[in-house]
Amino acid sequence: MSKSLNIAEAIAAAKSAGRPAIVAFMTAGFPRRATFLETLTRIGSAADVIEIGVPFTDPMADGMTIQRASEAALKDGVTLAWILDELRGAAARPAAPLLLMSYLNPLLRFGFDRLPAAARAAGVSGFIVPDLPNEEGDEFATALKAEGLALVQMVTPVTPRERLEALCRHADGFVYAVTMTGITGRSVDVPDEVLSYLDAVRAASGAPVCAGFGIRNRGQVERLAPHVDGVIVGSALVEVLERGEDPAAFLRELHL
Amino acid sequence: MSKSLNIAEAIAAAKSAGRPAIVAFMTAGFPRRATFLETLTRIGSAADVIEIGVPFTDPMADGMTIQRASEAALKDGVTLAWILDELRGAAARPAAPLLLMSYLNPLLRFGFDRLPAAARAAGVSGFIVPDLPNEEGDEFATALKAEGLALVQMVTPVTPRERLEALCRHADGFVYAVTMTGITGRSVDVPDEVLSYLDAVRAASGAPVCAGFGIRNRGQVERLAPHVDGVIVGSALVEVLERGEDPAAFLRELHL
Amino acid sequence: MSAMIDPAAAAELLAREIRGDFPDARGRFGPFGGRYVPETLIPALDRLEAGMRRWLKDPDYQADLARELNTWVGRPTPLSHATTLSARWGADIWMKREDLAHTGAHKINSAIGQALLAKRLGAKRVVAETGAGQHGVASAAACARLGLPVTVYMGAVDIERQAPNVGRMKLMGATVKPVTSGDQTLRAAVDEALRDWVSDPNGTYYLLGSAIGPHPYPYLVRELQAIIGREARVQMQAQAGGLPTAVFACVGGGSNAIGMFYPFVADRDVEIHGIEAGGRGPGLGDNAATICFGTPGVLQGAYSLLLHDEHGQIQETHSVSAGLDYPGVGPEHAFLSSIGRVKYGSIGDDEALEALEELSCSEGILPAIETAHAFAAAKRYAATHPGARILIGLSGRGDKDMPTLTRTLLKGKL
Amino acid sequence: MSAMIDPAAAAELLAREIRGDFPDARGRFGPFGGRYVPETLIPALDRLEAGMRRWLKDPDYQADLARELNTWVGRPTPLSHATTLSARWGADIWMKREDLAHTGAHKINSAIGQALLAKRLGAKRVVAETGAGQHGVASAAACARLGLPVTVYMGAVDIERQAPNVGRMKLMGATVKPVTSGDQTLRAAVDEALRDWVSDPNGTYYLLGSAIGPHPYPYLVRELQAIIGREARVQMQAQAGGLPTAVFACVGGGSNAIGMFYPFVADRDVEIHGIEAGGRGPGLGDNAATICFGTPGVLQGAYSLLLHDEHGQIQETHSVSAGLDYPGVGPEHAFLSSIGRVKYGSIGDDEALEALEELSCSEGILPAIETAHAFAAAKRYAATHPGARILIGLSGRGDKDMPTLTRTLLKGKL
Ligand SMILES: Cc1ncc(COP(=O)(O)O)c(C=O)c1O
Ligand SMILES: Cc1ncc(COP(=O)(O)O)c(C=O)c1O
Repeated sequence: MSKSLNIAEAIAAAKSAGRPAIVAFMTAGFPRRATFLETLTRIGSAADVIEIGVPFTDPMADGMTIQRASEAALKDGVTLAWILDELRGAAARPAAPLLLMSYLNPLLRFGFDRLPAAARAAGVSGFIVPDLPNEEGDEFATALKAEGLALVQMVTPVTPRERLEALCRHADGFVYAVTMTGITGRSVDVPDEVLSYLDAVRAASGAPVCAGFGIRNRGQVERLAPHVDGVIVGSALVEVLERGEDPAAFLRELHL
Repeated sequence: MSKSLNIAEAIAAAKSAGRPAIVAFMTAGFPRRATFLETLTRIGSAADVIEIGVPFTDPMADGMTIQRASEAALKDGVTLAWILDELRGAAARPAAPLLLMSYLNPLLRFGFDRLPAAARAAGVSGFIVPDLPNEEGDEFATALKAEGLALVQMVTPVTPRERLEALCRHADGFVYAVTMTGITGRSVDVPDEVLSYLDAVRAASGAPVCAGFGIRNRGQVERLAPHVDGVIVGSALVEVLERGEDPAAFLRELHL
Repeated sequence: MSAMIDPAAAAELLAREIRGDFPDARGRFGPFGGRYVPETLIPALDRLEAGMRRWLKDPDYQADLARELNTWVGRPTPLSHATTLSARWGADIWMKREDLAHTGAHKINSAIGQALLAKRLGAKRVVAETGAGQHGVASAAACARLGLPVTVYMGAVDIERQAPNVGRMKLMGATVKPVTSGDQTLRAAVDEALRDWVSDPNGTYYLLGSAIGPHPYPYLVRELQAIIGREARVQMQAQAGGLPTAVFACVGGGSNAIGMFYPFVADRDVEIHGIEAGGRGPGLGDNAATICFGTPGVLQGAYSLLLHDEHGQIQETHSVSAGLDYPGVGPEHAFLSSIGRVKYGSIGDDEALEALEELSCSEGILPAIETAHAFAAAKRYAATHPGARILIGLSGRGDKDMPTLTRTLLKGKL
Repeated sequence: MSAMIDPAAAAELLAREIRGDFPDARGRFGPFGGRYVPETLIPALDRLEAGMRRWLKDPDYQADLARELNTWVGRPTPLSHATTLSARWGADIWMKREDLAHTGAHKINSAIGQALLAKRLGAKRVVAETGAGQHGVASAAACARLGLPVTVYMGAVDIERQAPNVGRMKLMGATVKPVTSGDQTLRAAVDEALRDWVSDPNGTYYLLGSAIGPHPYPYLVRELQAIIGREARVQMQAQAGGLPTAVFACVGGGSNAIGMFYPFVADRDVEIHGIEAGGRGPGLGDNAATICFGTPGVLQGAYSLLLHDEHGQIQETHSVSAGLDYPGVGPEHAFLSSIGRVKYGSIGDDEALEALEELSCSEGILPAIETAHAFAAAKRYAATHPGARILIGLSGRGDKDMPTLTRTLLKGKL
């Protein structure tokens, strides 16, 4: 089966349970490299989909929290190859589908020829690449498709209507609907126009729609729930890890 | 009698005694304002002519020694008016003729109209003004002449022959033959060409010729003696005063 | 050095470059370039590209630009004959004097051109990054001139080594934001500027300082900097009696170099040399000589050559010159290198500083340390090409470098 | 202010000034000027004067000078319209951009001209004084360019407040000698340079930096700086549509001002304003506004106006700008003031700094603090002369002033 279908299924399963799916972001190897798989398992116990961030030296779309986590992981020697090795060799992996979230250069350097197979072997269902817009993504998307992996598309509130529709039409896995312009990590109070933007995304998309950037609390999830299929929780979860708190407890709070 | 004649006479008197005249330079009010007249008297006991330096903020022809003395005197409140007052009121003045050595600006500011009479009243025989070349000196020279005072002319080793002859022709009091290019205070070892230059000055001049700049010791005076009518001792004497030594003893060393 | 492509393909690509085919519709120079940015920026880049195509050749914009360049920037900048250096090096040395441009470097050519564009595009504010501070000062000046508020991101390390420029920017009303993340130099400043831009892509104009970044920046910056080479080409013919044997310019991101080179690309007899920062040596992390030692990859919006490790992590670089201290390079340079039209070489810290001193003492011109790299390379070239007619891009003046020069060349002499 | 002479005599003197009668054969502008130096220097000044008359109009010298000015200094400097200031001040403001001249101020015009002369006069070495360091840097650059060794005297106080310029001079191979005597600023530096020159009047050329000193310096410097006003006059007619209502320039020794003013002296409808350093206020010692507050006297070779006490002792002056911090002024300015052709006024430290900031933020040009005095005065003038067409001499850039600006305007902002 195509791994990318896993994702839509996982989101659908949450929906059947009457709640938006929780897509949880963690930086690989943060807070410690040694506890990567353990952290993954704990998050997996309360998330419907997991985004594993591949650390990068120049995370231009990320705010301070994820920059810090990324830097720490790099210092700890976390690399894409190591992440894939760990996942492949893991005694058990969470049931939740895994996505790798990475800037393009580490993927390029790994090699588009080798990467999809290696990712699939590691149990990865797809990729999110913030600096790979649709125009530049063909080669990678094609390579992924050959292994049944998804390349998740992002859309934003400033994406013009026509473009948004075109992007949603080709969506794979889910549509990552960025809730605001800006970088990760800043809280948003979800104004009405964001809700109507999300409605438009959903109308255009065959795939499920998950809203991300700035999601931190149950109130936001409640407000977003009627308009999306899932929510993506990133910086807030990384901060939980940073403080040494229980990520699963935090995520369960967001289950409506 | 013209005071300017005093000067030539004093130099002639030394000559009759078979030695070059000693023209001694002191900064007025140095080392202390309170002992101005006393210092003057002590120097007068061993000098044939005395140059009294009027301190100035910008002594551009002077080296460090006289700059320092000038600065100290200024700080002590020494002014041209004060010098003239002191001299006029002095219970006794040295027999040696007195010259005021001053940059032009303090004289200008005092006023060419008042200065010659005030100087004469203070027993001054003439002026040396290092920044007043012949071309600019007419007005002052005329004013001085009216009171019978000399404006001593300087010549230098770089003064062209024709100019030197013209300057010497109009010399008043004596000709101040600078022995070197440069500022006061540096020692010179009197090379042969300086001697022939001095001979040329003497040949051109009706007035006596005194050599100055860099004269510090008896050896120099001996070497110069056949070529000049007098020697001017400046920085070396100021240094003697600075060290608190006896200026008269130092000057008497220079009597051949 | 990246592998070269085969001669026939290279000749064909050069012919297309000369025809003006690049960047192509996808923003590429051969394989290099493109637009690798978050989706949020795509509409902004589309608008920028459309605005640029609308305005760049517009007579009104052109008139405004020409007026600012001629009466405010001080163009044309002179071409000086380096009389003493010519005698010392045994060649005929000419210098294109961007150091005399307002604010002291070529950066102002692009800054005022982009600021005029930003105004026409209705921008409410401008952001810029800066390494040596020259682009920050140029942006601050251009924005002050046009009444646009500007925020300049500058790495904390660069703030330290180019302190005078920080004060200059502030006096011209710019907000200077120190960047303490990443390598705290130019690369981190670009990242921060991009983050700022992503936060307000509609109201903000990103005034990029070199021929780097996503399409259309490499093209836009080249078009605005090409005045250097166009003027120099005419001046060489008028003053030196003909085109140069060889042209030299230093390459950081590559804006002064592409501005100088582009008008000479079609002159196939003119050798072109781009000079990178050799730093302490060839080891990864010891230099910023991207074309000499880098491999292809994507950084800050473009596919080009990069200094990165085997995991695709960007390498921290080293150069005594803040303006060259960058692990990427403009995609058009990567392209020109790949087709062999431009030769790229590198000069180390010490040799650059020596050249700086030689130029200062010989011609009474204190160049930027960046610029000095090009002079050092030209000196080497002259040694093996006696009598050559050499044109060097004097990209900026060295006043901004006094803190660094005080610690190096002037150590113990002040 | 020195007493004015009667209108008929003034008109006659002005007519003679316009005819070019001044300086006269005795080196005087009316009563001002002359040659008050030790006898040792008289032959050197005679040689300088003869050499100057031999060479200044010589086609060969003129060609050399024109080449250096055009291709090395960057002349003509532009005339910029100050669009924002014009709107803010309600007048039509134009700026003559000497800040764009090589080394950053008008000083280079005279330095390269004199260095070319020194070469022809067979000088073995050059001495120069400097206040703000601009003339020192210009002299270092010109001498490096022509291969002449140069020693620059600079007051210890100025070395402190214009530190970046000291490094620049040294990098260009100049010997910088700190002057710790006297007031340790420009005046003391002139004294020391004169002492040096007296020591070797044959082999040494004294490259004086302002329109001061003994004849023929005020004339020589005016002739070399008058290119500022000649260019500006033509540029005003071409760009502004006519001659200015009023011209402003700052006056230290007065070289940039006389260079700007002289070509406008015959244009009797053009008001001319020289702006001195008002410092902390009108008290003796609190400013350097020589024409505003001085009286006649002799300093450093010329009869002119001076700031001195009732005993003729030169006053220590104060100004936030090192380049204006001088108790004398060029004799031609004293003359132009006495006949009423030029009005002299003063601007205090704080107002000058405010103007510096206003110009920086409004036009993206950071001027020298010296220059800012002229802008502040022009602003005042505009307030009472709405719509006036004002030409301001932008004598230099403010990079050199960063240490002072860091302590003042930028205090707490860096
Ligand atoms: C004087 C000068 N030259 C060169 C550079 C390098 O930039 P680029 O390669 O874009 O010309 C800089 C950058 O700050 C600079 O200031
Ligand atoms: C920029 C600038 N303007 C003006 C002056 C004042 O000199 P002058 O009055 O001779 O023009 C100086 C002196 O250093 C200066 O640097």
